[in-house]
Amino acid sequence: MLLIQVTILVFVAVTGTGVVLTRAPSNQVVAVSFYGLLLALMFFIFQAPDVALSQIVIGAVALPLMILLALARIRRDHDQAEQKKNRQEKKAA
Amino acid sequence: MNGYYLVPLPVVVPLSAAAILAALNKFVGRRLADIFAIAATLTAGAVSLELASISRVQPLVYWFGGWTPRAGVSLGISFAIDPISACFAALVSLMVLAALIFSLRYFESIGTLYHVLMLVFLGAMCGFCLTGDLFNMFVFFEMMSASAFSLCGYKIEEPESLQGSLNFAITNTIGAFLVLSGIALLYGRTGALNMAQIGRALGQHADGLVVTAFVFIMAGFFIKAAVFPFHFWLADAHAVAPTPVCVLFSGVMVELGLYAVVRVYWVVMDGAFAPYRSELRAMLLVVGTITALLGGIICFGQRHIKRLLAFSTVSHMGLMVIGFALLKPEALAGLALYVIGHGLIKGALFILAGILLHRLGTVDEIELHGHATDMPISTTIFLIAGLGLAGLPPFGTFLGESQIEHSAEALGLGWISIVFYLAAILTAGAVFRVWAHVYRGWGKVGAAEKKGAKKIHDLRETRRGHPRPFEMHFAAAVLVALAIAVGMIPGLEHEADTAALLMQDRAGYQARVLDHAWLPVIEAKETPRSEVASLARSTVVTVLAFAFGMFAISRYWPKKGFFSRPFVLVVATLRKAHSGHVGDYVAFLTFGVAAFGIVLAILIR
Amino acid sequence: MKRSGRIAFFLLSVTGFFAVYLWGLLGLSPFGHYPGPYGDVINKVAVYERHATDVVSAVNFDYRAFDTLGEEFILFISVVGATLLLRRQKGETEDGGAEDETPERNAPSPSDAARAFTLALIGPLVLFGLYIVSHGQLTPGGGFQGGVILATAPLLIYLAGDFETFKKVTSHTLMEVAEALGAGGFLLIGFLGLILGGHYLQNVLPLGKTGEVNSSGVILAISLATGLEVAAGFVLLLYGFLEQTLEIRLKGGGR
Amino acid sequence: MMHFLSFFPYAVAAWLFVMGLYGVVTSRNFVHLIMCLAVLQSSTYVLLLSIGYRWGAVAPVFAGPPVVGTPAVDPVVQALMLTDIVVEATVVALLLALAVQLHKNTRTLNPDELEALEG
Repeated sequence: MLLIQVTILVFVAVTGTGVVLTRAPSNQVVAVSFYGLLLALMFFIFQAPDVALSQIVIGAVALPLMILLALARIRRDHDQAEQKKNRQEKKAA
Repeated sequence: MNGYYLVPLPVVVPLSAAAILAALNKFVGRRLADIFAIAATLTAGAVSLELASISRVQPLVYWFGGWTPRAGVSLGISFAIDPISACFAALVSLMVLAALIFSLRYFESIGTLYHVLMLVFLGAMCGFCLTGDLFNMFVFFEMMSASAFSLCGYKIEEPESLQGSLNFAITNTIGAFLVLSGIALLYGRTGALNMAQIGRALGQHADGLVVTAFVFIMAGFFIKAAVFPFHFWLADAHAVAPTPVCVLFSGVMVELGLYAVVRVYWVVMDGAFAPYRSELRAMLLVVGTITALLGGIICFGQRHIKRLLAFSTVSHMGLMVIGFALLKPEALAGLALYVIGHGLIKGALFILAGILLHRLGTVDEIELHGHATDMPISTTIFLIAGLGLAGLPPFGTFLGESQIEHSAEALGLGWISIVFYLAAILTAGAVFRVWAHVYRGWGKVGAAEKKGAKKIHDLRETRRGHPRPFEMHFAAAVLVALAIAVGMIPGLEHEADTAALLMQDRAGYQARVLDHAWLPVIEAKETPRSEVASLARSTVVTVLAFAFGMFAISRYWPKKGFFSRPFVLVVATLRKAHSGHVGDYVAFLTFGVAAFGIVLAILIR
Repeated sequence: MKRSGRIAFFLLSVTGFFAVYLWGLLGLSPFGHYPGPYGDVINKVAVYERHATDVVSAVNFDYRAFDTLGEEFILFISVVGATLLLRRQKGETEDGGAEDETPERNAPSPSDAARAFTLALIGPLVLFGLYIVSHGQLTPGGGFQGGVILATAPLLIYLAGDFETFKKVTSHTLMEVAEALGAGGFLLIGFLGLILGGHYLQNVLPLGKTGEVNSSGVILAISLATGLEVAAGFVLLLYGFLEQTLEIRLKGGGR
Repeated sequence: MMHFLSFFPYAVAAWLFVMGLYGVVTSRNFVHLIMCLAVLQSSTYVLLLSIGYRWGAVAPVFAGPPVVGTPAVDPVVQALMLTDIVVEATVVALLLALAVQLHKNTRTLNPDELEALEG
């Protein structure tokens, strides 16, 4: 039991650091969702099943989903701007 | 018990009204929503006033769900009503009322969502004032924040508005986590969340945990209170938020951050910190003085009127921190009066800035030069509000300021008066300058200046038309009138003294909350004060502030040359520090927490 | 500040911050030695007093129900705020994606088998969500967790590619009303306690038999109200973000 | 081992807070920054959870009236954490909404490239 607890804490610390250091949001969202799952696992191990259930539905599902949707919109705006720029450049040429 | 049933109402009535309006969002018209929201706000305010008058005689302790404590262990959540908390709830309701009246023509595109946000904001602030449970305080803090972020970012077409809201939201969210970490530390030590119980369990011992918990909670709430070095978000948020929201931010929300620190200190921490009061006082006085002077200097250097007013709020927050830092009942009484007086005046000033924006489409002082000379009502109210900001008797600000100064002199800290005067000259001077420039057209503005270093553009918040909006002027006039009235109520100072004594009575608070004790309120001693001296000094300071404002627009103001160099340099450096970059803000924030912690650690060891 | 300066300043500050934090943490009792008394008292009395076997739910929905009321209103107001912030900007139109020419983001049309499978999942998911909402007093879970599970059910319809049904099921007005009803229901339960019991949020319902679904008095009622609010709230939140990307699907899928 | 473990979980909490701050300060993208805030918040989960934990204790979910002698972990911190999780979800939602709109207007999410609010 002791070993599992230490292991999960180490994993949480390392993954948390990894989430911060993953600079590209599209990769980071995967890391965040994994991190959410790890936290949920930790809550289970530390005898908090209620919180673990919450964490699974929020941290591992709802949050990453919201972030993904926001990123999709942001990427779309970005692509549109690029296209506009390209078209203008073509016109200019 | 008298009035016991009323206690939850200032929170649940606005929340209920918000839920009803949200459910009927698509089905009710704008006017109906206005009336409904105003009625709910009036109810909350009236109940808060009633609670204040009841708790004058007997402070109320209310247990949600009927979970009274057992053997000194609290199981549920309590509201602890004393005159100061109830009065602040009433002030909150009044400011929300003013904002709602002002915004009768605002936000036409979003239907009742605006009212829902304002009502939840109101309920959250009332709950924040009244609660006696530390975690519950955090919950209301977050509720306040969530509605404030949304209101602040209302103008989604403006990049500045979104960036300002993001800065505001990020810094304040970190503040909330600091507070929560502090609460967790205290819980780990005492196994309690009720403030009275924590205070009792902590006892007389200040070790690393207590210091860190206090520093975290204080820093978290100081972020909300915009105290140096946590104040950066405030100007951004105020510059971009819609005017009625600014009225609430500057008028009450920021002050509530300080209120929370005061409450937590006197109920929870004072036992542990009692031997170190003078060290704590020294640290807080430094923080307050820096905030007051820094805010004042930058305030004077602004031409964007809303930003100018925002930095004036920073400066006045510094003065309020000084009021708290003295850690004396008399100063606390002065602080309470000052908060009320300042909130009313600042609210009125923001409303007047909103009227300018409504009519003329900008709040740039230079661009507006001489453009508002045909607005006699605004002109008058703006001038009176400026006088109030300077602390002229009989405004509430004067009353509070003179009490704080008295208390400082009694402690042998007479230099604090000078900080008050400097802050008043800088902030009120800036307001008088704006008044002379905008409403009177005095002074000359060069064409080069008019262009400005940077284009300040503001989206109009309202539709055009209604050149003389009656209800907007009405809201401002009522606030200013009340600010004067506060200073004229006979015996108010004595009431405030008694209330402050009650707020600082830790043992009494614990006994009332945890042991169902039925203790009478101890009246403060009537202290004869030399009013004449402070009257004279405040008048002189007001005159000086006015003169300074006029000097700034006169042709004698050194725009270039030897004398103005240092000042220009200082202002430029300070303004550069307010970069709008959230990374800077969070770096300063981290620095602030670390500095508080290390300084307290050194002072206490 | 320049970037390098900012980072240097921050690293210096954060070292102090870390030290202060660790100094504070050293004052805690060693890990695994919870000092009490709050949790111990609750653990001792909750089952007897509330007839709830999940003590966390008893704390959440009864002893500290007022916190949960606040929490629900944080969610409530954030949904309102997000709706406000995500409203269409001037000049943004329904076919904002008209200029979008990237073909790869046209929605892939799911195969019939995948659609059938996804839609078949909805029933069990809804049941599971309802179970979690209604058994909060007995087993881990409650209104919040169940509510979020319920909120994901309409998303499955969307994933199955049935956008019209999705729009019908998640009618904005309906969800707004449901959310407000959930939040209002919570408040109403509080008022009932005030009127019948004398304290806001006081339990006025029969406690029932420990271990049965219909037990624990007000806990179940609050859990249900919370479930409604959270489900509707999260649908609105997710829908708000979904709407930001929807035009692409609308156009690309031809639906 | 025991001695090490009696402090380790708390240190993890402090570490996550510091890492979250580091991410926020150095972030070049507001969406990245928002996820760093989530890490910062997870520090409070770890802290609360470790404070309420008790060696060998069971979860505060009983089959019936609790038998004397079987200690359970603290249910109160778990209730607080539930609130904390809701706060996280709502804060992230609001910040993301702001970020999406900011990107529509400015075509950037990098705080270094925004200069609108200087001074």
